[in-house]
Amino acid sequence: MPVMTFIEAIRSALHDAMAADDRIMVLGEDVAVKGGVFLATEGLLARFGEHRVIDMPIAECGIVGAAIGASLHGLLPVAEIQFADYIYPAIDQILNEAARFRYRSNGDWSCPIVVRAPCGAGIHGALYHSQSVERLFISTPGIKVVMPSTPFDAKGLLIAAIHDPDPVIFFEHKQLYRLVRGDVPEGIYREPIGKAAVRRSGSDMSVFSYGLMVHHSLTAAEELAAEGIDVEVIDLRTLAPLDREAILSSVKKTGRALIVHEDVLTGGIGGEIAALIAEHAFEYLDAPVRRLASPDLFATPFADPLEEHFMLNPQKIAAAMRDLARY
Amino acid sequence: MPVMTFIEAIRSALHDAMAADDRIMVLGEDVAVKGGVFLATEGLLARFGEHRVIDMPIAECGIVGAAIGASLHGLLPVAEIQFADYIYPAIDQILNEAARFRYRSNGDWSCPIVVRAPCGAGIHGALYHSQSVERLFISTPGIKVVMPSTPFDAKGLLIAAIHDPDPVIFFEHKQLYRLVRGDVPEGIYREPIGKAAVRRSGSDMSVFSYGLMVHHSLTAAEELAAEGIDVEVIDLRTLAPLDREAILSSVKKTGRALIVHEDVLTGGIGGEIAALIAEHAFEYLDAPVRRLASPDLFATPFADPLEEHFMLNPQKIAAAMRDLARY
Amino acid sequence: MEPNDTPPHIRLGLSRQRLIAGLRIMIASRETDDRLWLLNRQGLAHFVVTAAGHEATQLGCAWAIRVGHDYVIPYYRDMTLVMALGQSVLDILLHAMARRDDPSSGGRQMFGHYSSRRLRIVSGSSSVGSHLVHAAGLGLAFRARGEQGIAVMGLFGEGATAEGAWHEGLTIAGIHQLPVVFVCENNQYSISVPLHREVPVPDVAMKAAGYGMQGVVVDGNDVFAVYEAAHQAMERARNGGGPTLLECKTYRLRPHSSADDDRKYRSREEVESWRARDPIKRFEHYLVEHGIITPEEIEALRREVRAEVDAATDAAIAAPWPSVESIADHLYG
Amino acid sequence: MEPNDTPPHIRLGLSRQRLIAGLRIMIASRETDDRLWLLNRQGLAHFVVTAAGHEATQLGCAWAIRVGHDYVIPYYRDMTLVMALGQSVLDILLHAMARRDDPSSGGRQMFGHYSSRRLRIVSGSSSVGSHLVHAAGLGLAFRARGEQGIAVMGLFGEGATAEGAWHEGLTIAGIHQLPVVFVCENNQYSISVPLHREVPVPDVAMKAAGYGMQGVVVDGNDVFAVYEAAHQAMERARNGGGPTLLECKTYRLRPHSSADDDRKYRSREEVESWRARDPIKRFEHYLVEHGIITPEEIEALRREVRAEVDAATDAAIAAPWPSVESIADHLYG
Ligand SMILES: Cc1ncc(C[n+]2csc(CCOP(=O)(O)OP(=O)(O)O)c2C)c(N)n1
Ligand SMILES: Cc1ncc(C[n+]2csc(CCOP(=O)(O)OP(=O)(O)O)c2C)c(N)n1
Ligand SMILES: [Mg+2]
Ligand SMILES: [Mg+2]
Repeated sequence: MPVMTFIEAIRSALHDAMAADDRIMVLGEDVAVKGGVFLATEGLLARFGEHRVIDMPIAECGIVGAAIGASLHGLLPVAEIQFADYIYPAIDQILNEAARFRYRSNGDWSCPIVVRAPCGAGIHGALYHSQSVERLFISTPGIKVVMPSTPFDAKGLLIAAIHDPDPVIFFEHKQLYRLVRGDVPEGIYREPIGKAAVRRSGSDMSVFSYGLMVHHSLTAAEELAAEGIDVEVIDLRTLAPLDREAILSSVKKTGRALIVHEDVLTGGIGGEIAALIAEHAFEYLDAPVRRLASPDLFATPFADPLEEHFMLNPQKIAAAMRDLARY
Repeated sequence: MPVMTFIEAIRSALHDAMAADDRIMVLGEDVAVKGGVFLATEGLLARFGEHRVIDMPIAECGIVGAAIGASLHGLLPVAEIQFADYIYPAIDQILNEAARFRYRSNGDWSCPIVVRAPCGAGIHGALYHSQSVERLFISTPGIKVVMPSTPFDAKGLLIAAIHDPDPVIFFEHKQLYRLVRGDVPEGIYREPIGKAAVRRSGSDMSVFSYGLMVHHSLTAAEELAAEGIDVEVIDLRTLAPLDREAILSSVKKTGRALIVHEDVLTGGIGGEIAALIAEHAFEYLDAPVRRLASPDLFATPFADPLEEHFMLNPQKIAAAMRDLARY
Repeated sequence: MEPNDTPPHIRLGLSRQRLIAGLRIMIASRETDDRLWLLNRQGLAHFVVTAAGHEATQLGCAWAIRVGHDYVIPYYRDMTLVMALGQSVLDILLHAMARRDDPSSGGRQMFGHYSSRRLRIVSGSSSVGSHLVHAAGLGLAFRARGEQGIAVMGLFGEGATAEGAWHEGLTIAGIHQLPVVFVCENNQYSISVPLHREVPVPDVAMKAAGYGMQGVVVDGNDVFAVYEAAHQAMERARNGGGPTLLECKTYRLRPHSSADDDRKYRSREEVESWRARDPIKRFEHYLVEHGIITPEEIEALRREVRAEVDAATDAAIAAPWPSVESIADHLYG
Repeated sequence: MEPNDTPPHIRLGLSRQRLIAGLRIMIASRETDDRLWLLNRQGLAHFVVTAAGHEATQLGCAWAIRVGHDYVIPYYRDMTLVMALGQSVLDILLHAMARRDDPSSGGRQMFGHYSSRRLRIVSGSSSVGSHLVHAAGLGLAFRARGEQGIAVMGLFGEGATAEGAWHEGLTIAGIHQLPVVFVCENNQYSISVPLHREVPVPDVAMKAAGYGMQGVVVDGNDVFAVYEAAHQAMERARNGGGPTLLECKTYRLRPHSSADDDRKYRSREEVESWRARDPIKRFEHYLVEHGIITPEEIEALRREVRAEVDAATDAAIAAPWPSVESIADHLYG
């Protein structure tokens, strides 16, 4: 099996999926001639032509709205928002339109679009090129939110998202693009949307995370293992709908839960997960449910020391794990 | 003290505040000549003129953005979004602009705007005239979110919001407009933003709610009182920043917490509150933290029986209270 | 162009049958509108948004559509249009009364949110202006599939043209010269806000210049003028000639909706002056004058339509509600 | 208008002192730009977005602004502009290196996000097009306060004109005839996307027709043409004559930013052909030709600027970072 970086896996998913199904089209800012600012869509224009790989004007509402329109005619559009920080102008189209087409037409119409958006900090992106915004998308029924952490999942989940009958928002942490490598099958395969994955099995506490933070949590878990604390690390992979089953069964086993995400603490998805646990696994809990998140800022400031201070890392996560284990 | 309906209190706040401070201006769709579709701004045009009371084109991003611009010159604009369902096109201006002006300029600029938005179901508004959307605004630092439940608070909090140095999103439940009446002082007074209010003191469980649901919770609490269960009802009033102190001290007293809101369950503000409690009052809890919310739909369908099924009411709340008391 | 003295219906090749069917739609629309206001006062329809006054604009547009082939993205005021495309009076009343068999939404959407996949009427939200981006996307889809000869018609009020989403839809359609006809039903008010406070130019069609498309203004109360312009624009779109912005100047004869009181912002004289230009009367007059129908036949038609509206009213009132068990159906596929 | 043979600087009343100060700004901007790319390669400035090629457009616009009186809402490419308004080379480098004393954001924003309340330069986000609504709001504020004689200048690339927010800003300004000059720095690409895929019309100024404002096109590499048009537009705005959309046609001489590789989308011939039209060379040539400065004096000026850039570089590198304790300051007032 070839070894790929995360971004190569995304590109591979798009190439393979588009080759296999000519209903798939890609549209976004700089996606065609340039191949995307992160080169996620490189090579697609040459291979699939300008009618299926479309450089769009700077109009996020238009990009997502056009994807919706194309999907109504049976296409499977993959829209790119250049940075998650610029998804706000498309929120009306995502939450008020795409999410509701099927419901509001009583099943007559549907919107099988994918919206890809690179997100996350740690690459000197400052206030407007490093936001985590997934919290804004997990609370509106009708859409699904996916955020892979490995190249294997990136490809398998992206292909699944493209063929999913519902709109899927697909967040890709920019720092993962070139950071992680892994085995990625050639050709088409799908990972299930809505299913979490156990990345490390453990008995002393459950850590729920996704995206870049899964890797930091695993590093921290190894550190804790050396101290005799056995941490289970769950990669949520899909943020909406959450895999409640996986969350609850893990915490029922370990009795302790730590949620780790880069998105803000207050109002972040950690609250929802903690609430689920507090309500449905109350009697199994040996300690309070803990959340570890970036400081309650909307994104990292630019200055290096501030960015470093802002970012979660294995050390901070290990400290939170230790703290919870000690409770 | 005059008795006013909720909508009269809002109108009174705008009249009195504008008369007292000529930096205040009102802008929105149909707010001037018509006086607002709910008549919240009635009489303002005649009294303060078309330069301070402005009928805007249908452009929510433009309305909030213009309010921001005006605030930069020292004005105190109050923008109206005709229905909360149409706030989405303004989200970029609210979350990505207004919330961040002060922070991104290191304190040099600021944005003291208010965005008023009627919200909530129960008036046959269906999918696009009855949404609760507060969940989308509580997670971005830099803005405040207020949602009063009484005429007294509506006026006092709106005046406070207008003079608050930060952007405030001010949600008004449409069903309250003509449903509740109460004493409302004439002239200027302010209720504190960021402070919850105990509407009914009790010892057996804490109910956290806001807006219309406070009234239903109080009705339910009376029902429970007759059954010998003493329920404390807390009106959150401000949803961001949350009054953590009030939440935690109440639940530490009662050992049981039920959160009631009309907004969706999954990803709603109830999750954040439950998480706070689960983390910081864990040892005081005698039962799981419970959330009661509308079904996970984005809004109520139009058909009467579906709307009725959708809405929370005192009976459903009482049932949830009983259930929690029995745990 | 043929000489001016050829009557427009002849010049435009509209058969007697089509004209009379059209008149029937107009009348049915107005009668249904009347009925809805009545049902509203009776508490049987919670919300009415009127089509009264817009009938000629909408019928003229409908005539230019190849039903089930072209896509139509209407807005809440397009009752006449969807009736002309195939929704029956009963369909409309089931929709207004939110019954299970409402073909547009199964009782989920407020009145005025027409939809039918079969008729290629695209489901919309209530958010004005948000649907034109879908029109552009359909155009891109045809191109991606190599399908020619299909056009999209997207309709909206002039107030909607201030929305950012509207601009983005036209921008994309203009850049890619997509087969979309953007129809503005300019009734000179967005609820209470008059034209000069909602649109920065006297003619909405002037906006076309910024989108690389043709702008056309027609008298929206003249069904022939509307049809001619809409037909040309749709044909141009189908033939690869790109998008058009078609402005139909008209007036709504009633308040914005059952929640509105228009006396606050429109003088009665203004309303009356437009009543005198009622597009249905005008069409009837034309048809009688050109010997296509007699006044008596019109009366008969009206009686027939009224009977249909009565029957549909009874049927809709008796029709079942959607079941509460279905409330979460179709959230996900 | 005066006869064509009057040299523009005389016709426009630009003093020798002002011209030379302007040239110094242009040179300082380009030298700072050069230095930033170097610092970027050295890992000392994480991000550069270039102003190279836009200097004449920005200087011409700056000349038309009454500093500290008019409001300016720039975008990330406006380094020359803010330098002409009063930000020093050191200010720029402190900003680029995210130091505590960065006057624009205290090290919080990425390079290119200029701000100064004192200079009435409004803080912006990176979201293109989102700032023009603020310009309209300022105009409404002046009116509400009864203040006359202040204008707002909002600047943006042509790519930004596709955004809905841009449309809404111009719509509001047009409806209320607000004192705003909208300046488009049309460099023919939005990152890699060429004009015909980002804008549906050949001239951005053609969009003005839809907003009830004047559209003006100028050669953005001709500082006099830009100044004349910007000055007229600002004066018209200050005098209650309403908004203008001013398009300055230019070209960026470097990749979009330090994260971009422009070889993928622009031929070297195209870039070279524009290098030959470098606005700084052109301005120097004009000044020499008109006896305002000698080539030797220009060389001296350049040396002086280089020394200033060297000193500022050292000072910025040595300058303190913001403290981590300050990370949450100014979230709330
Ligand atoms: C995005 C959005 N904002 C506000 C509204 C509230 N609203 C409903 S209809 C309307 C006026 C629309 O005017 P116009 O587009 O001219 O259409 P008309 O009703 O006159 O046919 C408004 C403001 C809405 N439906 N959607
Ligand atoms: C809302 C938004 N979408 C996307 C981007 C990413 N982006 C940054 S610059 C740019 C191109 C802007 O082009 P133009 O407006 O022509 O200005 P130029 O850079 O050419 O001066 C894009 C797409 C952004 N900053 N903001
Ligand atoms: Mg209208
Ligand atoms: Mg450009």
